[in-house]
Parts: sequence; structure tokens; C-alpha cells
Amino acid sequence: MPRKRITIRPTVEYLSILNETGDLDEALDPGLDADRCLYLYRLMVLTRRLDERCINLQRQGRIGTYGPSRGEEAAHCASAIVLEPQDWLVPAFRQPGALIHRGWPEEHAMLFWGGFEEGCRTPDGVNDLPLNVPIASQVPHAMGIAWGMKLRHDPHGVIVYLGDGATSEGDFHEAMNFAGVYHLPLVVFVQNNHWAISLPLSAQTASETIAQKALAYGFSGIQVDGNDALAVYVATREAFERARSGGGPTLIEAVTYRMSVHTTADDPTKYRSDDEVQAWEKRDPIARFERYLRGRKLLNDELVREIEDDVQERVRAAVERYEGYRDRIDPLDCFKYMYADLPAELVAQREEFRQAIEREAR
Amino acid sequence: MPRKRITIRPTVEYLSILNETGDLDEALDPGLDADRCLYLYRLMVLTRRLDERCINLQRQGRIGTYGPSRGEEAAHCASAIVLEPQDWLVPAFRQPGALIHRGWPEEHAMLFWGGFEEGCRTPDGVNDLPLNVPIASQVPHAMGIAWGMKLRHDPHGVIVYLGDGATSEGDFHEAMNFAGVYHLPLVVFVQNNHWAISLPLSAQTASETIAQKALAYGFSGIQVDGNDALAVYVATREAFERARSGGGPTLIEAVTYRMSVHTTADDPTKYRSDDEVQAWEKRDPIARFERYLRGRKLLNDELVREIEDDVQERVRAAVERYEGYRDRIDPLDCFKYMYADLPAELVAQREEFRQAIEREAR
Amino acid sequence: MAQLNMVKALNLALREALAEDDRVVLLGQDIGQDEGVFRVTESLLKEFGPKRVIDTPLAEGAIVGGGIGLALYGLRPVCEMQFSGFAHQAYHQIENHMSRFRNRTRGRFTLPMVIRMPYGGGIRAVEHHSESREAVYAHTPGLYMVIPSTPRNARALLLESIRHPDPVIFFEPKAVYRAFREDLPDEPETMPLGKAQVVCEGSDLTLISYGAMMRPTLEAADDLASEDGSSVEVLDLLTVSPIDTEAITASIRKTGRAVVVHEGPRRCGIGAEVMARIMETSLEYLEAPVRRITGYDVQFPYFAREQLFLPGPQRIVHAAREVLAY
Amino acid sequence: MAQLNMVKALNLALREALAEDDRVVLLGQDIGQDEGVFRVTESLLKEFGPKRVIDTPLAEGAIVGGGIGLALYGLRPVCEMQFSGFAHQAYHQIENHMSRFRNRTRGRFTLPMVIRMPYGGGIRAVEHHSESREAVYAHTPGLYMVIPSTPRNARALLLESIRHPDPVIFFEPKAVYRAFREDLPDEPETMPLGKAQVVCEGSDLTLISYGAMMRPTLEAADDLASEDGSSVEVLDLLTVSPIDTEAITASIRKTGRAVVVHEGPRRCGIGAEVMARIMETSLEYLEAPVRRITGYDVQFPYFAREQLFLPGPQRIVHAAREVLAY
Ligand SMILES: Cc1ncc(C[n+]2csc(CCOP(=O)(O)OP(=O)(O)O)c2C)c(N)n1
Ligand SMILES: Cc1ncc(C[n+]2csc(CCOP(=O)(O)OP(=O)(O)O)c2C)c(N)n1
Ligand SMILES: [Mg+2]
Ligand SMILES: [Mg+2]
Repeated sequence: MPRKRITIRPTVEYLSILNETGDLDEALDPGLDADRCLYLYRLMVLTRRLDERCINLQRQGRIGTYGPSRGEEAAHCASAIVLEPQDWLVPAFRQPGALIHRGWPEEHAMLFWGGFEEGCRTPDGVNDLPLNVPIASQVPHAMGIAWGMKLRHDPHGVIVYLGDGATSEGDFHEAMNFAGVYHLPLVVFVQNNHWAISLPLSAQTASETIAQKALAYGFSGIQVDGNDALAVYVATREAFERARSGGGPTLIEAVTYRMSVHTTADDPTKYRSDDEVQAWEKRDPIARFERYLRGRKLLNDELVREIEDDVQERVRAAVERYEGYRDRIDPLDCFKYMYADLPAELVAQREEFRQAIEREAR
Repeated sequence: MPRKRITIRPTVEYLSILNETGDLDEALDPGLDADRCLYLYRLMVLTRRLDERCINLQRQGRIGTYGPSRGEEAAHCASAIVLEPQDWLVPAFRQPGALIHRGWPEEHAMLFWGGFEEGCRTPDGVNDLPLNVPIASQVPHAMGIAWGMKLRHDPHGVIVYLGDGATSEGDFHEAMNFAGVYHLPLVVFVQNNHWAISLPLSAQTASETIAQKALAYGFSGIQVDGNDALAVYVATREAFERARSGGGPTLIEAVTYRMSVHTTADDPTKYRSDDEVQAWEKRDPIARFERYLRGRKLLNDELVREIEDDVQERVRAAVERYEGYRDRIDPLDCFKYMYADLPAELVAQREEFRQAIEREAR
Repeated sequence: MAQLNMVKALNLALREALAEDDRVVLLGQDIGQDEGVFRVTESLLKEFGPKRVIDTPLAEGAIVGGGIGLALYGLRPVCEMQFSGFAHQAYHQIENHMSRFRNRTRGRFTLPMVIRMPYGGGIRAVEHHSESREAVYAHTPGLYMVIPSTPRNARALLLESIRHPDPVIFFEPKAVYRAFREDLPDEPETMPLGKAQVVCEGSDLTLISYGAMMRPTLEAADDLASEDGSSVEVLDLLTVSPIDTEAITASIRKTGRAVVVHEGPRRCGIGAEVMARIMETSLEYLEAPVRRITGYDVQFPYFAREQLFLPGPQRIVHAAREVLAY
Repeated sequence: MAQLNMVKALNLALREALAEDDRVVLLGQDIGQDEGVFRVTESLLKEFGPKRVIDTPLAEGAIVGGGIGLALYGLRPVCEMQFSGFAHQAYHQIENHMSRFRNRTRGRFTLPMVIRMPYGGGIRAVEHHSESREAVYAHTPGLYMVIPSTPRNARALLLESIRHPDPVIFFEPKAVYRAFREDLPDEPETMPLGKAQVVCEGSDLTLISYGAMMRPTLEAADDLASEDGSSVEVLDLLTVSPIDTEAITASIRKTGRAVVVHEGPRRCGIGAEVMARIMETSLEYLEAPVRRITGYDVQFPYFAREQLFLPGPQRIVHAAREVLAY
């Protein structure tokens, strides 16, 4: 009948492999081969260029409000490449590179932010959910998919992405708890980019790390340098190894930074300092990875140029495909996918709508 | 750029003072004076006898489904006596003794479980919320009251009670997080009675303790022997000292046991063993406290009899007051307290109802 | 043929669904070992094991949100909310997600799932255990909102709902759970969603209701026949979203008079929608304003006051007589 | 007199409320430093400080649930939901608690609080940012459901809502936020909750609407007057729970014809309720069935398809002509 400190079994770790100047902690090097490295680099560059193009499209009024991913490429790309096709990926809305890696057309984000449901149409054969707008509400969906795997003895895993702000929502908690209870093959990947619109992390939660939130659910958390592609890769790979081998869930906190606006409707100068942004510019994940690749002699000016050219061409082609979209939509589509069999009252409403459109077009 | 274990600042403790045979860990003795001890003992006995009577009333059809508190008297009574009148108390639905201590009439639980809103009418001058049925949804209310205190520099605190099952709900999480962020004078008191209807704690969460869930919110948690009135008292007193002096929230996990049915509609033999129940019978919080008081010579057979007589009389009087209630209600009351000013359409509905009742009474 | 009450009938439908399709899984609080607080899942854990009948932690949002994930993965979850008043904790998952996946993914992902929940008053339950909020789900595009009224249609509609390719909210009138028995065919039986049923034919007046209110409605029809000699048609909506406008129209054009009955609040309730449809389709056929007998727009009283509050046959008869005399 | 748009008008009401009553506190995501994603709370943090204008973590349930606690403690919280589609995360707190405290404590505790939220389509927003679910709150006993349509009534109704002793859901039509300006009196002005307003008088037909749909409705009235010479009365409900039945009845008994307009889904919407009330009070006065022009019972389309989806003046005019020609 004492007074004593309780020791908690699961652990919280911190991991960093490539430092800001691109130097490697060799003991921790995952030894990614050249192809893999260059694939990841190309994916991140493509993600960055698409992002820049989308901001442009928004400025020109060719898409609506857009939420950029600048600065978070290592976090979501280096984690996504760990997955096998049979694994599932559940995004929030700042993981365009992850989706492209998984097989989504480059224009999916333009479609989504351009106001087309077609941007949420997961390609056939791809095990991803589409972008999710209500914060944290996708985490239970990912948990449910992992639950299905567990029930079906499917030896794969699920990754779900969310923001630091999302950890405040009840949905995060409930899904984390179920994941712990059922010991699900779930990787909960928090892109801690320090901001939830205007709210800094310090005002979002009093906990020192997001990773430690895993302790509330009886499993382990790890905090990684989210601008360090190798650390992200290693942490995610370990989490998937655990998931696929019945070891249960993992919480990964990738510490990164939202280098751009929250969305194009946002003005961050109202709530954060340029100094802070500039400090993070120096930790740019793509530049860091590039330095490392150059150090390993996997990359040189010529190859960088070649990659840039290739990427620009992919971006151009994506915009072209996107622009062709508007002509292919029918306002009556809003009835088309509502139900397997459209109930009689909706058939009548669709007819009412059809007639109205016809009249109004005259 | 290492791989390292992260150490978490807030702590999780375990506290026990009186063991099962009523022996005291003298170093931890809070030194409660005789009056306080006997007051607490009497309150727990009253709570137990009222509980037994309510089960009886339910069997006789004089109240509806009833949720007993048997076995959880130390947890909720010994914590409630720490409060000053200006502190607020927010119950779930298994804290009848706490409410009686705070000034609620003994019959409040009969009224509530008997189907009368009057059982939720907090007495004037008492800073308590009424019983709360949707699990965990009272935790944000308590958080909000504590937030008000903080905004108003009110040097008091709030205690909110909930069950182990309630920790799975999103409301628990969201309120805990706000409490951490705003550093609120909130004491979150979990009566971990091991069961949520038929679900054992081990299937409710994978975390080893409930106390450690505080770490997710950046504050400390403590697990106490919830059948040990002194440990409960000490932990709650410390938490209130912290709250009142600006030290922020505390999570207390009181490990106790639901010695009876979930409610009178429940049949626990379907899901738990007699052995388990019997093992906990030996840890009965009232018997343990009685042993301790007898050891301290504060209690003897005669005084126990006197207390029993007094308590029985209070129970009898409460039932009598309750029975007088039915005659004093008016079916139109359901309109009476809906709005400060009843809108015209409800005035019309009330009239419609009045006429229907009149017709149907003929 | 077996004589079953509604609890047993629902249990039968669940057993049939579990047996015929191994993608069907049940999720909910206390549905396994405890067999459900109303025993609707009796013996199912024993028969189908813990991978098919799953006790969950106490979090409605995760039961529905997790159910969505299970359905996306390819299973057919049947989620139980212990009482409909606690489905509110999952409302964001229902409204923002469960109702939308087919449309937003242009048909790539569908959600063949059911949320079962006991609803309604009359069983002396504590606060939050007596409400009827079917109108909220009926207002939500993308859902089916089904409410059976007898053991036989409960079994048939639940089985159909589980087989259905789109998400269904399935309200169970707990006041009917053990109220009476009915003969059920031995073979699995289903009824189409979205179709009302003429429970008895008549020519003077139509009573329209569903769920637990079918009993007082039918009683009222009997009283009107026996005491007034009125010929009353009774329509059981069975599905309140979509609503079977055709059946309502057919009946109203015959009788010219109607009373709609439900226990949920009046404002923007199912009664309002039925009246609006009658207005739209059959105004000229009306001999009198349609009346509604409903719960009032106040909170459902604690049970000491509930019996008078709930619409009963007398209130329906009175309104019907006024409509007939109009 | 100042010429203000609705954002500025709402800002003014909040400033007035904060200034006149130190119990008023604002809570919400990004309302402080960022001054609200629509700038409705512009400069309020600066003027009133962080104890009156409070940025919260990202959890709607805790904003509303915490707001309830603040109100119980004696303050007057004005909670902001960043968009009405995210109020669903707080639905259990609104339905099960915010609406009920006065009744269940027999008047001991009351909740003078407001939840503000932008609603509705037409501003090219992403998914979940364009819905109108006022009918859900209108169906919930114990709430007021208020929807202004112009800068001036927005300011007056918001100030009144904050002063009001009972909980108010306050929908802000974001399509109107910056659409036009109106002259506002310098002195604080209020309007009573629960009262509709005759925006223009007429004798042939009544158009009934509220919120953002008032603009196409008024346009339709103009067109009907100028093109057809019809005398159209336009009623702005302003509060959709309770509904001003008296105003509706008075108008309908004069014109005998009506069209109800809203952008939310049709089934169990406000239109249905208005039609039911007309049926109940004024059937004999009707010269034609009342029609409704509403959102269809499908999910609000992503914005590439929204403009055609939203009811516009042509659709209203067409229905009005049919009603007039009936
Ligand atoms: C439930 C809900 N509430 C509010 C919003 C509005 N909103 C959109 S993004 C955002 C901040 C999200 O922050 P975080 O989770 O950190 O993700 P990030 O934007 O930084 O990637 C908010 C409040 C929303 N989309 N959903
Ligand atoms: C939101 C919600 N879901 C479900 C229920 C039904 N229910 C009532 S008590 C209970 C178990 C509560 O367990 P716990 O929190 O441990 O409290 P205890 O009953 O053990 O005191 C459940 C599931 C409810 N009241 N509210
Ligand atoms: Mg963020
Ligand atoms: Mg418990």
C-alpha cells in the first residue's frame, strides 16, 4: 500500500537520420538502393511542382480554394512508398504525392479542388480512400479497414494521415482506442506541421509530443524528423513490419512545417512570423534529400535538370487533362451515384431538375 | 540526429493508504479528525442503505430501472467531501452519496430513476450538475465550468465523475485536451469499476492504467485504490489543491468494483464470474473503513447501531417524501420549463395537449 | 411457421443474415457475451463466434466510423447503437460520411451497412432513451430510414436492409419488442425498402403511421369502425425515407381525408412531409385538411409523465372524427 | 448610419454584445489572432483581449460542450462552428444537452448561449462547406433556429440572440456575407426572434423564404411584377424554429397561393413544415397547391456543379407562374 510512480510499458522514441545539411547517421541508414532513392526524389519534386501549379491555377480562377503541401513532401511521400499495393492508404488532404505514388492521376488534386467529385474517384485497383475534409473523421475509417484485415487474416496494413490539429478531435481518440483494443495493423501518421490554420501546436495540446499520445492507448509512438525522408521511411517501414506481423498499431509523429498558406484563402501573416517560416525554409525536405543524394553521387546537375523537365511535362499534361474535364460533366450527375437504385421520389426530382435546366438554358 | 527514447515530464503515480484489512500506512495518513471520519463513514453507510432500498423500490415497481452504486462508496464519497461549497461537482449517475453530501435531498435518486425531472433539479445554492446519462458527455460541461473559473479568476475547482467505459468516448478526450491547453482547475475522477455493462476494462482499452491517459494531455494522472477511503481522499485533496492554486488539471483513476448489477435491467451472471465478485466483496470499502475506525477506537458496536438507525430513518423519510411526489405533477409540465417565453406555436400545442388530456380523462 | 415477438424476429433476421453471407459482421456495445441489452443478439456470439459478433468499446463514433471502414474493406457491418439517443455521438460519421461514399467516389466505393437502433417511448426508460428522431435521418440524403411495426415485417425488412447495397438506418420500436407475437414463415422472407403497406382498406379516411405508433393507430381504426361505422384505411409507411408517395396518393385520392400519426416532434417531422406531398399531389381530392397527431415540440418527458404524452388511440380517434366531420 | 456588408454587420453585433455585457465570451477555431476565416471577428481579440475572444483547439464537441459549461457557470458564450457541416461533430452536445438544460433542471439552470455558423452554397467551397441543415435544428425541441438574410437583420438578430435567455442556433448565409451593403443605424438595434417579416406586400401570391435564398426570391418577385404584372408578397421567415405561423397564415389568406423556397434538402425540410401549417390553418383559402423550390434530396454537389443546382430566380418564377395559372 505504497505511493509509487507507475512505469508505462510502451515507449516513445525520437528518430532522425539525415541532418539539415544532408549528412547521414550511418548506423541508422536504411540502405535504400539508387533506384528507390531517385524514385522518391522525383516523386517529391513532382509533388512540389504540382503544388506550385495548383496555387497558380487557383490565382487564375481555374480551380477553387487550394490547400498546398509545400514542405511536407518527405513526410507523406517517404512514408507512402513503404506500402505494398494490398496495403491501404487513407489521406487527409495534404498528401498529393502519396496518392500519385499509389496510382492516382496527377490531376486528381486539381479535380478535387476544382470542384469535381471525380477528384475523389479512387482509380480501380487502388486501395486508397479519397481526400477527406472533416478533420480527423477519416481515422475511424482507416481503423475499420485495418479491423477488416484483422478479421480476415489479411497480412497487410493501413496508413492514415492526419494533421496535428486533428489529434484534438474525438474521432482520433476513439479510433486510436479501438486500434489498441483490437491490436489492429494500423499506422497513424500525424503530419505535425506546427499549425492548424492559425492555431500553433502549443495551443492545440499541452502534451510535449504528439507521439506520447499513443501511451493512452497502450501502444508505442515515435516522433521523427518529418523533413528527413530517411527517418520517415524507416519509422514507417518499422510500423508496417509491426502491423503486417500482428504487432499492432503505431503512432508516428512526423515533425514538419507547413511552409505555405493553410489554403489559398488564408493569410498567415496575420498569425505567424516570417522568421519562423524562414527558419524552416532551411530545413526544406527536398533540398536536404537532394544534398544527401548528391553526396552519394546519385544526383548531379544534369540529372536534376532531366527530372525537372520530366516533372514539368507531367504537370503540363495533368493540367491539360484537367481542363478537358469541365465539358464532360452533366449537372444531373448529382443523382447518378446517390443510390444503387434511384428511389421513385428521386427519379421525379431528377426529372424536375432536368426540366428546369432545359428551361433555364433557353 | 539520433534514435532515442523520449522521457515524458508529467508523472503517473499509484496510491494506497489503508490495506484490505484496514491497516494504515502511517507515513501517508492524512490525519482526518474523528468528526470528519465519522461523517464520511455515516455518508457511505447512508449511500449503501439508500442503494439497497432503491433496488427494492425497483423490484416493487415503485421506481424504474435503477443503477446501483454498491462498492463504489469510498470512491465517490471520500472524494466529494474534499470540495468546498464554491467548488462544482459534475456527476455521472453512480454518485448518489456525493450529491447527498453536497446538499441534495436523499430522494433525488428515487425521483430520477422514478421518472421525474425533479430528480435533476439541483437545489438552490448547490453548485452541482444533475445526473448525466449519455456516457462521458458531462466531461465537457465540467471542463467549461472550470474554464469559467479560470476566466473569472475564481480560486475554486471542479470535479467530474465518469466510468472506465466513458474514457473511450470522444467527449472525454476533447475535454481532457482543452483542460490541458487552458490549464484548468479540473479534477477528472474516473470510477474504474472494471465493467461497462458487460465489457471488462481489458476490452475497453489496451492501456495498462487509465491514469496514464493523462500523459496524452500533458498533465499528471494518479491511480488510487478506490476502495480505500483515505487514498481517495488524499489524491482528491491534492488534486484540488493543485486546481485551486493554478496548477491545472489532474486525472484520478479510482480502482474499484461494481459489486452489483449494471442496472436492475442487467444480468451480470451472463458475463462475469461469481469468483470475481466474491474476491471484491472482501475489499468492500465500507467494511474496510469500519475496520480502520474501530482500530482507531472511533467506532464500536453501539455507535454502528446508532448510525444504522439514523440512516434507516433517513431512508424511510426519503421514500415517504418520494411517494408524495406523484400527486404533485401535471402532465403539462413538459411545456412549463422549455423556454423562458413559450413561443406561440408551443402555447397552441400546450392547449391542444390540455384539451386532449381533459377529453381522455372523461 | 413460428410465433415470435419482435426481439426474436430481429434475432432471426440477424441469424439468417450471418448464415447466408459471411461478410456480415455485427458490431456494438454488449451485443456479444451479454447478447444485447434487449437480447436481440441472443446466442449469436455462441453460434458465429467473436469474429462475426463483436463487442466494442464505448464509442458510437468509432462503431459507425469503423463500420464504414469495414464496409469499404468489403464486409457488411450491422452496427448497433444501444439506444437511438446515443447515435448522436456518431451523427457526424452518419451525416458526413456514411451517407456519401457512393456519390463522392462516383460509385467506386459503396457502403452496404446497417445501423440498428431501438427508438421511441413507452417503456419507462430513463432520460435520452425514449426519443424518436427518424426525421433527422429522413432529411439526410443518401440514407434509407426504415421502421418496422410488427415481428414479421421487422424480420423481413432487417434481412432486406442487410442485403441492401446502400446504407440503412433501421429503427426498432422498442415498445413493440415484446408486445405481441406474430406468425413468421420458416423460410427467410424479405420486403422491399421504400414501400408502404395498406394494413387495412377503407374508403372514408386514411390513417398514416409507422413503427410503434401503428398499434394505437390500428386501435383507433377499430374504434372508428365499431363506434362510428367509419371505413378507415390504414397505411404503414415502413420506410420513411424514401417515402412511398404513390401509396399515400392512391389512398388519399380514394378517401379524401387523412390523419398522420407519429411520436417524434412535429416541426419538420414525417407528418409535415406527408402533408406536403398530399398538398403537392392531391389537393383537389381533399375533403378536409389533413391532421397530424404527433409528439409535441418539447423534450420527451421522463417516464412518470410519458403515458399521457404519447399519442394514443383516443387522440387519433378524436382527430379522425374532426376530419370526418369537416 | 453606416453602410455595411453582412460580415461587418455581424462583427458590429458581436462588438456591441461584448461591450454591453462582460459575461459574453466568443469561442471558436481561428476567431482570435486570425479574426475568423471570414473575418467576422475582426479586431475583437485586440479590443477585448484573450479572455473574451478565445481561440480553441480543433474540437467542435468541446467548443459546444465547454460552452455549455461556461453558460452554466454564468457566462454567455457565443460559439463559432467554422462551417455548419462541422457542427455535426458537436451534434450530441447540441441535441442531448444544449437544448435541454432548462427543462430537465426545472428551470434551475438555463443556457443563454449562441452557436454561430456559416451555412449554404454558392461560394465555390470544397466538400462539406455548402450544406444547409437548418431543418435538423428546427426539428430539435428547445432551440431557436435563426437565419438572417441582410446585413441589417443579421446584426439585429445576432444581438438579440446573444441577449436571449435560451440557446440559439444562428446560421449565417455565407453567400450573402459580402454580397451587398445596407444602411445600419448607429445605435444597437434588435429584432424579436420568432417573427417573420413581410419584405414586400402583394395580393396574388406569397413567396416564402429565408437566408441566402431571399435574394433569388426577391429577384423572382421583381420579375413576376415587371414581366407578368403580378402582385407578389414576399415573406422572410428569419426564424425557422419557432416558425411565425401567424404571418404565414395572414399572407396566405390574402393571396391564396404560395411558393416556399429553401436550398436545404426537401424531405422533412422547412418547406414541408410551412406547407403543413398552411394545410392546417388555411386549406379553404388555397386557390392552388403550395409549391416548394428546394435543394433536391441528394448531396450538395461539389462546386463545379453547384450553380445549376442551387434554386435561382428562374426556377422560382416558373413555379410561381404555375401556381398563379392553376
Ligand atoms: C471537423 C472540422 N472542423 C473544422 C474544419 C476546418 N478546418 C479545415 S483544416 C483545419 C485545420 C487542420 O489542422 P491540422 O489537422 O493540423 O491539418 P493541417 O491543415 O495543418 O494539415 C480546420 C480547422 C474542418 N475541416 N473539419
Ligand atoms: C453515449 C452512450 N452510449 C451508450 C450508453 C448506454 N450505457 C449506459 S451505462 C453504459 C456503460 C458505462 O460504463 P462506465 O463508463 O464504465 O460506467 P459504469 O456504468 O461502470 O459506472 C452504457 C454503454 C449511454 N448511456 N450513453
Ligand atoms: Mg497542422
Ligand atoms: Mg465502469
